[in-house]
Amino acid sequence: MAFENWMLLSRFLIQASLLKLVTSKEVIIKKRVISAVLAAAMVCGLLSGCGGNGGGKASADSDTFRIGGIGPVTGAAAIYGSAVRNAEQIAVDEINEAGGINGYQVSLQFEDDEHDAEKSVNAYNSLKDWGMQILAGTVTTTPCIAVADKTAADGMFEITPSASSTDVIKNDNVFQVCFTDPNQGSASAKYISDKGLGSKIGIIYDSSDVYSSGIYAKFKEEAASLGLEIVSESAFTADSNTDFSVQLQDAKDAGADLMFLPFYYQQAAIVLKQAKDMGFAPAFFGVDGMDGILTLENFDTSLAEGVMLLTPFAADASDEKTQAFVAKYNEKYGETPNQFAADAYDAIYIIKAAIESANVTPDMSVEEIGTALKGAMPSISYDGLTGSGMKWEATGEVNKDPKGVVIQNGVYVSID
Amino acid sequence: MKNKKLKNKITTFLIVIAAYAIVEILLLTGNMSSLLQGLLVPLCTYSLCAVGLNLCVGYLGELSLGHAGFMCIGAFTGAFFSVTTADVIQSDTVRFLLALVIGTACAALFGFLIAIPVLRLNGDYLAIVTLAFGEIIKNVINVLYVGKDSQGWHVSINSQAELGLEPGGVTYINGAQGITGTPHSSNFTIGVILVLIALFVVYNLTDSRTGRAIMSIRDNQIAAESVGINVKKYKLLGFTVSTAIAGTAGVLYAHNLSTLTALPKNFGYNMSIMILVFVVLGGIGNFRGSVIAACILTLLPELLRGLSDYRMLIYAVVLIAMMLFNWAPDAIFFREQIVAKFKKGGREV
Amino acid sequence: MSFIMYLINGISLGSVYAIIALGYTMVYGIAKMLNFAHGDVIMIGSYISFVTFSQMGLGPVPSVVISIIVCTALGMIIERVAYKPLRKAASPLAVLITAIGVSYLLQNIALLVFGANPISYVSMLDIPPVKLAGGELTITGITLVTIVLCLVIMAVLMIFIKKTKAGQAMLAVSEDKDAAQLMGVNVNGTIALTFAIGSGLAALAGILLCSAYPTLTPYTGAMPGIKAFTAAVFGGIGSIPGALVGGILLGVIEILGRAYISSQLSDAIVFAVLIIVLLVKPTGILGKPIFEKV
Amino acid sequence: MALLTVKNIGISFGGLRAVDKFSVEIEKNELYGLIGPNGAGKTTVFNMLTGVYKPSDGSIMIDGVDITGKSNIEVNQTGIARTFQNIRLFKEQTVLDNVKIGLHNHYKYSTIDGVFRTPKYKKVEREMDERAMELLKVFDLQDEAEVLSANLPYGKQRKLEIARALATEPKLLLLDEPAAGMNPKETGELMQTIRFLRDEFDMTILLIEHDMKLVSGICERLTVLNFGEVLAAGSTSDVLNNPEVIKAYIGE
Repeated sequence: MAFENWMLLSRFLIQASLLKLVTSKEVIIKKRVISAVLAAAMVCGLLSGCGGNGGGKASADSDTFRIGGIGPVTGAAAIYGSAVRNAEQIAVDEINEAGGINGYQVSLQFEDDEHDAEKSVNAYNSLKDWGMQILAGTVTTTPCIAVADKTAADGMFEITPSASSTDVIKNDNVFQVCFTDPNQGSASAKYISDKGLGSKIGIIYDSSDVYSSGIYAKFKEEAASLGLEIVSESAFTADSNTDFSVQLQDAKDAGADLMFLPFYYQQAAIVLKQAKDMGFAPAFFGVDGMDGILTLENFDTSLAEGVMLLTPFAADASDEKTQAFVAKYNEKYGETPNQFAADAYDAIYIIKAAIESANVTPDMSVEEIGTALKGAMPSISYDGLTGSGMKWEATGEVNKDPKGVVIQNGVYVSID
Repeated sequence: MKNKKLKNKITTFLIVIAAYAIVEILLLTGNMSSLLQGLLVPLCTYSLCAVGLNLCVGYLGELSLGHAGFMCIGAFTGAFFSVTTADVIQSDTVRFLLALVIGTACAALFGFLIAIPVLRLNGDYLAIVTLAFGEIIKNVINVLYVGKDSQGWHVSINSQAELGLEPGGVTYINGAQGITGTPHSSNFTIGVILVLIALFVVYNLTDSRTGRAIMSIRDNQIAAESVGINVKKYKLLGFTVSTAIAGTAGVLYAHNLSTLTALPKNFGYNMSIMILVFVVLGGIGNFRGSVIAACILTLLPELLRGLSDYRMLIYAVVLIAMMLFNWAPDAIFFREQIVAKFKKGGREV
Repeated sequence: MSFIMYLINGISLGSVYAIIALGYTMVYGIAKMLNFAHGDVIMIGSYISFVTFSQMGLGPVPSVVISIIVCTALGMIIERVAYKPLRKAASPLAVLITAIGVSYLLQNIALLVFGANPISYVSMLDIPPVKLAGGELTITGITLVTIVLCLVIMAVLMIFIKKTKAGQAMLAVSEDKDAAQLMGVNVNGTIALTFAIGSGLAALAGILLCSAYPTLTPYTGAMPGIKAFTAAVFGGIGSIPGALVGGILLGVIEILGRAYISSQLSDAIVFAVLIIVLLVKPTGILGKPIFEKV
Repeated sequence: MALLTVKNIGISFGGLRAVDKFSVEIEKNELYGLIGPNGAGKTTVFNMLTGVYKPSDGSIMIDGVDITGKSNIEVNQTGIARTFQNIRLFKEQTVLDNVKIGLHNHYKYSTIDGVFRTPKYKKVEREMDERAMELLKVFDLQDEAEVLSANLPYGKQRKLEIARALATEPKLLLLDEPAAGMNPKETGELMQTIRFLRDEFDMTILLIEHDMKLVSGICERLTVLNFGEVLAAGSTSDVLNNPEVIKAYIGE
């Protein structure tokens, strides 16, 4: 595979530079025809070369399930995609070691989408050429919506570990491992209200991010109906996500006693530090994106003391499953897995459960597999890292209970 | 000269048409990979953008780092039109054509309005202001909410809740989520036709009275004024046409994906710069080069997928190497020597 | 009271921009190029200091010195390999595009070496925050250090340019490269020196940036880089005091805009102010007017 | 009435009075010279006449139209064309296209005509080509019509600049050091061409020149500028024999 691509690339570059050579000013007048011919030859060679590659699809082994993954492994969102890629690989390796799914081996191919819808579709097409039968992706919401459109057209079964918008599951072939954003927003509001965690709530959210603004919108709506008072709400964007002094000052001035932070832990770490620096100490309440803060390299965990979050996964949970996974991940990649990794790990096992339940085999067509798995999903129940007894609606939405945890002495402790 | 320009133009058209024919044959015979099939429309999109920007950089002589912003306007207005009229206009083709017209016109309008004050600036200052405009457009679209219910249209630049839609109301532009559910109307044939139209326009425009006036401003503004060229008018015209083409590309882009958001990746300054890379690599003022460079640089990272983690690293190295090879005076000298050798060798044989 | 707090925060953010902008403005002034890779040199500087200070356990001084040395060397290598061959290219855009290539390259090298996971950067200096007005106002230690350091660097740079031979050579090259060459100034050497100084400053800027806003990823440098570049243009690119004025103003406008106008639209506000300033004063606040002889 | 009437124009740059109380009247079909030592303000006068600079006081009338403070574009459209001391050609375009840009305001078709190649486009382009070639023939540049103007030798670049200025159909032609950098043979040819323009094109010409042979050879009247002020004016022979002028030129 890699070798073929190298060959293709070198051919491509040679042709490109030849073309450039021929179009250089000096010879342009005389050699125009040659340039045209070369260009045509280049296009032709390139396209047919790739076409040959695509032909490989037919030769998919009939004793292997081909699962594809898509997510950003380069670019600003690389952290999420690489976590998913690593965890999916662990799950697939485990399954294969244990004898595969119904005796069939599983192979995994993961493609980069740079957190861009267009690149994500490219990644999807590239995986199709590879012979993907099931998609465990994509990692981020916007690309996932674009890809979900394609999987629906191809009838492919898709399960996304972490794309949480409700638009993702508009088509009936897509299922989520994570909570939907509105779900998290309302669960958070209910949790805060039920436990009486705060009376004056301040919110900071990322207005340029679908995940964050989705949770925020629902939280606000739910808070109003529950009678929670929101005293301060302010936003930031992906282009200015390093300084939160204004937002915190605003909340401080408004006398907020609980800050709701529906965004990811990299920013949350800065928020906590800046809050401490300015002597602002309300209760902090996060969502599943906050998970990972304790394992952020070099992070002073004392800053997170007392922070509460709703998360389906905690890397330092004491159950055997989590501990085994964390140990394995740590050993293989030298990092502690975050919630994305856990979702992805679960996604592979959910696929396994669905395949076993529907009794599909690798020699079936993509569409047959898709239909069978789609039908099987509502009937399965799965105990994983991110929830026990997980069940799915036919719409693709997951039912699982969020766990409320509070950080004490650098570890998660269940609130309940 | 006349003849040379004409030949140049026809060659470019022939190359595009030949490429189209080859692709169609490969498609018909089922010899094309899914990856490439998926890339066909993006190739047209970026070719269009590059052609549009080349008009601005190569002929008007003004550096714009905000063309992704105009692409963004075209994309959002076009997609907005399509999703709002999905029920009204039944024919997919008619709707898409109208969306193209609207997206192009809106991008041109914004280009025109922005150009009026901004084209007074020179060089790098103009570049930074266009960059700023692109970022403003992206930022504003990210907080823009537009919805409709029985009461009519609602607009907010704060939150979806602020729209105050009745139950049953539809949110068309949903802030950071942008527009979802844009019909998939773009296809390769339309893309190629648009590229051909854009090429037709820019080639003919640059080889006409108007084009000469535009180029005279680039070559020497004071001299252009001294022979009575209305500098302001032609700067505006050149810039507006350039942004209109970017808008067209935006509409094509929006109708190729079911989701449209204004992220730094697709409509931020990075994309503007990427388009500029196509233009510079393909040759400033060389439309054919723009199309070829746009295709090469869009395909390159996709073909490098086999390299996995090293993909973008190699891409960066190739980009630097290509720039040095194409532009460094030493490299050009070296290349010319080789070409001369070839020619000499050819004659002896 | 909150207004004063916002102002202080704005100045703090602005002084980080200013220090990054110094690198942009020097390189622009002398080599007439937008060094898009500057932000990424900053990121590399932060990683180096993270490795030396937090991982290898060196003291603050050696780790700062090492990261300055590494960045200086990096800046000079980039200049030599990627920019110098293009200095006489037919279009000034060629080197701009190459700079973008270098930017991608540095980001992806960092991605491969350090991984995509963010790192929480621990400040080297543990200065307690200063409390004013009975604890109502808090100024963090790093804010004070940044502002002071920014002023010191600027003063040193201005003295360097005014009083030393190399500084005068820089001025000459920035005015007219060819004339400077005729006068016996080593143009190549001067440009290399400028890149060295700019990149050395980038290391410092990176350390300060990450100390104030402590998350470090391979993409940390990109956005502050662009904003600092905006700041440099704002103040009048090529002018060293302009970088300071532009940086501080940009920081203050960003913070005040976020506080009093809209937190969602703070980027748009910053860029809108930039556009207005440039329309009123086309070469920035402290920029020299361009005058073309007819 | 004089074709060009300039009354007491002046301008300052940063407190320095570059030109003060400059007046001149040029009759139709006259060949007029503006001379003076380096830095006397001759080009500044040209720049004020053509609207590049706005004079701070005084007035400029061409053919009865007041053009004081008008932009250089309007000035050209009213009837003054010029060449530049440091040649300003459209370097990336051919010799022919340089002249055709000069014809811009006299041979018109719309942008739409241009893009869609309408019959009007073809007709007007043909006429422009013919007219441009006629002008090039005057300067013996017809064989270089398709050459990139940057590739012309220096002397021919100067000629092309004049051709381009003529293409705008001016009433008054301003030539800023047309013979600079030319050898005596070329200067001789240039003198003939300038006379030819005056006679055949019925042109009025104001020129700045240092080459005294050219000045005394073709100019009918002269104005001498020194330190921004008019030192002397009158018929060529009178002015050149004026002791003050000789003093200004030779120095003490």
